[in-house]
Amino acid sequence: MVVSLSHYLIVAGILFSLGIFGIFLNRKNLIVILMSIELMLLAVNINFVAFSAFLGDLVGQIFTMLVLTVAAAEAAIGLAIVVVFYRAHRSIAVEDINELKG
Amino acid sequence: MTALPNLTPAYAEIFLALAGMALLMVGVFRKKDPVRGVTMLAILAFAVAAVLALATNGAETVTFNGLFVVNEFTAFAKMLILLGASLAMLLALPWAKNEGIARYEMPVIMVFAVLGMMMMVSANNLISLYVGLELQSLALYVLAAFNRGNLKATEAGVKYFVLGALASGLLLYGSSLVYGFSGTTSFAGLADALTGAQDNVGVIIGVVFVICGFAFKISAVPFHMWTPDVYEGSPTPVTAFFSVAPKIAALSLFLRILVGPFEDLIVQWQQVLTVICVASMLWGAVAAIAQNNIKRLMAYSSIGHVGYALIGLVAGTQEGARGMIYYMLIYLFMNVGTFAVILSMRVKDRYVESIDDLSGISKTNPAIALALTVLMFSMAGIPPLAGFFGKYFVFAAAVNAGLIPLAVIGVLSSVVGAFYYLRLIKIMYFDESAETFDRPDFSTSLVMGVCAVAVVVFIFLPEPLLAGADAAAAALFQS
Amino acid sequence: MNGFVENLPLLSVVTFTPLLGVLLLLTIRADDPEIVARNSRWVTLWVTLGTFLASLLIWTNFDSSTADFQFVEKAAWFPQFGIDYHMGVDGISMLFVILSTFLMPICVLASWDAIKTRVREYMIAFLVLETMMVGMFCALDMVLFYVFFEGVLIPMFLIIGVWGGARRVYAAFKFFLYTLTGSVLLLIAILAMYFVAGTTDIPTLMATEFPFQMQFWLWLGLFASFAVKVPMWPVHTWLPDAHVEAPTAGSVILAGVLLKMGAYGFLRFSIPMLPLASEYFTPLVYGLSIVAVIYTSLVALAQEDMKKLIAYSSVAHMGFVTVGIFAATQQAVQGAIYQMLSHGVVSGALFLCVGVVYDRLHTREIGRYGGLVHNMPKYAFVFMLMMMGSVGLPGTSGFVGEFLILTGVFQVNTWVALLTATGVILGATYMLYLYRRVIYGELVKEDLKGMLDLSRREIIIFAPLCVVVMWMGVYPMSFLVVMEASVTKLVTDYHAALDAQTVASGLVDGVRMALGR
Amino acid sequence: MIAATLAFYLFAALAIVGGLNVIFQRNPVHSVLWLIFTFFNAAGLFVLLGAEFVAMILVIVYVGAVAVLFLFVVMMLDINITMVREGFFKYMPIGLLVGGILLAELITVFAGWVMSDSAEAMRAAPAPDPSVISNTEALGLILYTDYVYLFQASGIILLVAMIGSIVLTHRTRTGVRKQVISEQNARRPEDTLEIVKVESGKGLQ
Repeated sequence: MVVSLSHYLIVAGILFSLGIFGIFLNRKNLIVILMSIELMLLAVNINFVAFSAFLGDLVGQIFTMLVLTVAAAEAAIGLAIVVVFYRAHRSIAVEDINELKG
Repeated sequence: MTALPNLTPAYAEIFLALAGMALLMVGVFRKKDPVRGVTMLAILAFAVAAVLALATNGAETVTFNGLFVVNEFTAFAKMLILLGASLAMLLALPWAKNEGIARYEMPVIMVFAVLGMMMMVSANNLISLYVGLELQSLALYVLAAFNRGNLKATEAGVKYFVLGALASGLLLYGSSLVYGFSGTTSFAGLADALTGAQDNVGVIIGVVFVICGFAFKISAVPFHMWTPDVYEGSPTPVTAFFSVAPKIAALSLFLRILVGPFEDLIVQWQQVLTVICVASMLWGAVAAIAQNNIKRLMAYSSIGHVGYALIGLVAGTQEGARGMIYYMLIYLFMNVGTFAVILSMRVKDRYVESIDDLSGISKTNPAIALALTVLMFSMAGIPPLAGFFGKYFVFAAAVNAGLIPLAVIGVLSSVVGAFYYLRLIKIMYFDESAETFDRPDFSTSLVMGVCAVAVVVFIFLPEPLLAGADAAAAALFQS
Repeated sequence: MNGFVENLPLLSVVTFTPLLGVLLLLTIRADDPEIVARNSRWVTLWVTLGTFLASLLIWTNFDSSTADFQFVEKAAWFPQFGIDYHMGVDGISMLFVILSTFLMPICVLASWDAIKTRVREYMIAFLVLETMMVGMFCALDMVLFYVFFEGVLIPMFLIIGVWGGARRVYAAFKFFLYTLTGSVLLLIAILAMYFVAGTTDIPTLMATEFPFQMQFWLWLGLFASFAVKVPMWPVHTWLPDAHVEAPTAGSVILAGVLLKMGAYGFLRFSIPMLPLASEYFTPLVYGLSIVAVIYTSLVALAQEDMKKLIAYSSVAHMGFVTVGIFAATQQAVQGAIYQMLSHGVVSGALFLCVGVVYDRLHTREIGRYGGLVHNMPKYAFVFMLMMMGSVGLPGTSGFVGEFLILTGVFQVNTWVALLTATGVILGATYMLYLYRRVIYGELVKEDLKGMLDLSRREIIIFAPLCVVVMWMGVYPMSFLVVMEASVTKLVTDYHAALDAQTVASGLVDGVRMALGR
Repeated sequence: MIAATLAFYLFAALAIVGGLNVIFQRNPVHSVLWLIFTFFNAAGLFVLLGAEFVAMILVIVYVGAVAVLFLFVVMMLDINITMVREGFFKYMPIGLLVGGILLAELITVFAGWVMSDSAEAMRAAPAPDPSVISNTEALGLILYTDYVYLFQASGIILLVAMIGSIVLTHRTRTGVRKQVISEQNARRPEDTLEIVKVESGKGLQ
């Protein structure tokens, strides 16, 4: 029962799938979609750190730090866009997006 | 004490970063009409950056601990990006004034977006790739939602953001797998590590994720869902910007990583890309037929054009790369020109976007009609206009690489595509006129004229335009 | 003088003079649209006349004793892709250049009063069209050829769509998309040839021997494009629509020159470059052509629209041409070329004849006319001459072509010759039927009585056409001698290639037998 | 060793539970709280992997800033909670399909992965030996030297994020009274005061 790289990768895989799942599921709530994206990025970070530890190479952790930074910036922009959207629509449901038809 | 890295190759980027910050300050502290000043200065900054990027042109140079590379290919791609961005910015100026949302932040953010694209193009490591990509993406998210009071624009912003972030997530996840299973993120290292790695499932899955992420960014089918909405919803000059600069950046980078670090996995990625390429060409052609909004139409058109450009990439040869570079160059002019036409579609101080608004303008606005006709025939790939040669070069590469079925599908979908381009011409020339457009602004007309003329005279002097592209493709395959 | 002409890049001059005319037209500045229109007409007329005169220089300086390409110009264009700007004419293509430039001033004159709106744009479209046509016949590089070949679509689409009749939009789209679909397959074939030969230079490709398997596919690619353009049955359906809706001058060019582009393609590419596949597919071409000749002739008999009738007759006549080309004997090929030239003049003139009455009565319905001989004798004469040319009566241009084709084909395949010959009879039937109904009979209808005979402008239009039709009918040698050497080379090379193939396969068979398999 | 293994399973399980709750919670506020929970557990996993610094950053940056930002926006937007769950089950099949297929693929990959030769070589010789130098120090040594380009670039990204957020959300409200000190200081008696001599019996005109 030694914890190997695979274990970490599978945890990350599950979280990543949850993130994608969440994006498809929560069509009515933008905020949760943003959180799902955060989950995906977290999964990526777990991957990087696990590989980094496994390979004995710090590049993975550097990458993780950058992903964290960028994710923070992304969250800020994303929330700003949600706020703007909310002000214009008085709602944050993606399905309200029917001005534009896909 | 570590020595400073060699900054010379990155002068263009450094300059642009500083210029962006300086422009921000100019915008903040200049009281009188900062928008015009900042826009003009930004275009000037692009010009200076172009000169700096060209000055570093020459042999391949790597700096910043192998994170950053310049060669003739990156220089050429940067030229295209800067050119596209400058033209889009010229279009944005009158638009912002007419729409009453003239804000100096827009050119500033565009400068940073272009900086991100240039960093992408010059990335020599998965990390620098990601950082450049995110810099441009974040800036583009803001631009999409820039007209924040507008329902459509905010929706466009939301869609673009959510799907863009999803794409970044996929790309990043793929990068993590590639890193983990090959042990490096540097392109050079990857090229070594992946030699004979055809059975490394982890890396292959990673590459597939990376391809999906890129496919999102270049709006290739089946990752195109955001494109029509974002094109329609975003402010028109921003759409013009979206349709050229980020696409050129992403395609260039796509080309670089696939024929660079992932070269040895060509069998694997070629299959995935063939599917994407065929689907994009066909869907771009078929779905555009039913559109009535010209910006949506252009969205589908751009999906189709990405499909054609990808043919060059699927071929995976130097000839293919050259074809793709040509295609991007020609596409730049066709597309920006068309958006200039869209931006001159103003009736009584209001922008209109319906195709029917074009009816009969060959009588009322013959110059606009002529420009759009030339551009549309070119997009349809009818010789002797430039668009034909773009298609010819990628198809030639495909045939030479033995991908004849792909070329056949390509030409047939271009016939379907011709149908909707012709429809626009039909509406302009064969239908009765509805309304007269307002006189277009000077900069809009300028961009329109330059692009239309470029598309026509391409046939007479292809050499100067293509010499750079040749060197660029050669640089890509040097190593 | 001679030295000057020799140094002049004559083909480029002829090709691009019309484009200079376009620039001239663009500089016309006047507030009154009437003045713009008048100036445009005159400028275009002079430019086209000048081009025609320049093209006559090609003829006078042409050396008909050689089969080589003459007036050759070559310059690098896309050197990276082995594409050159390579121009030149031989005995096959030279006369088509003359035909194009000859018809052009006539078209301008024919549109003089008929076109009232957007005259300048109309003239620009025609000048661009002329550049494309002439360039196409001069091109000695596949890509250059393709550029001109496809480029024709743009002005023609606009001519039909903007200045056409009631169903012009449908006709324009059908014309464009049909031809484009065929052409893109030609493009693929060009690319495949480039792949093998590393160049798109036509003379080089003619010398290249492609393996049969490849010829097979290449031939089909070329065929897709040229068959639509000719047009051959069953892809001819765009033609009647395009003809009916196009303005008169558009129909003239369409019938006179554009249809020849497909047949020219067969002569220039299919036969010399892909001889084995050409031979393999000859029965197919025969079959389609015979169907075209007989079927469309019958369809023509049933037409009530004059333009449609002539359009169908064009399909039938082009059927003769394709049979002649693929019979590949000296007479048949010469006859095919001759028939094309003759058809170019005659069918153009016939469309002009329709245009004359259409301008007066604004209908093309045959039943609306009758007895025109009484008040329009000059018109009746011209119409009769052209009708006879179309039918192929001795003494007119049509006779020489049809006769040569039938003689040539007879040597190769009797049945094909016989079936094709029925087309001559059917052709005589529908043309005479048309002529009788329009020209003869009692002049009963009131509105016909007021119709005036040919005006001076119309006489100027028809005079050269009549002269040419008679000249070609009475003294064909002046044209045949020009193409003689080139056709001989074409036919000999073709048969040599086929023989070589037979010998090779015979050797293989012999070896097989020797090995006891 | 046993303790580490147990800790891994604990953190992993809780992270997944947190992740599930993020997407299934009805109330967005709860989702945010579960997200914070997930991040804490992920930080735990990082510590187990020997990446203390990244773990710390995750807690400080994420929980301290990003998650709180989420919470702030959720509260500010005043969302109708009953409505946001509608249609949740409509998308269940496609969501399950996409997520499920993805997960299955990933797990198959991770069950049978191989490393490239160079990666195996790296494993044999870890670049900075963790017994010699601490994780934080090692990161610091390369972040500002080898990777200074990325450091600067991420600075620009943050700048863009800042400009972007402000551009999008900042509104200058009209009718808001603000104190402008310079104007107050600039007031002179002669600008605002007028001495009027009022003659008696006439009043002010």
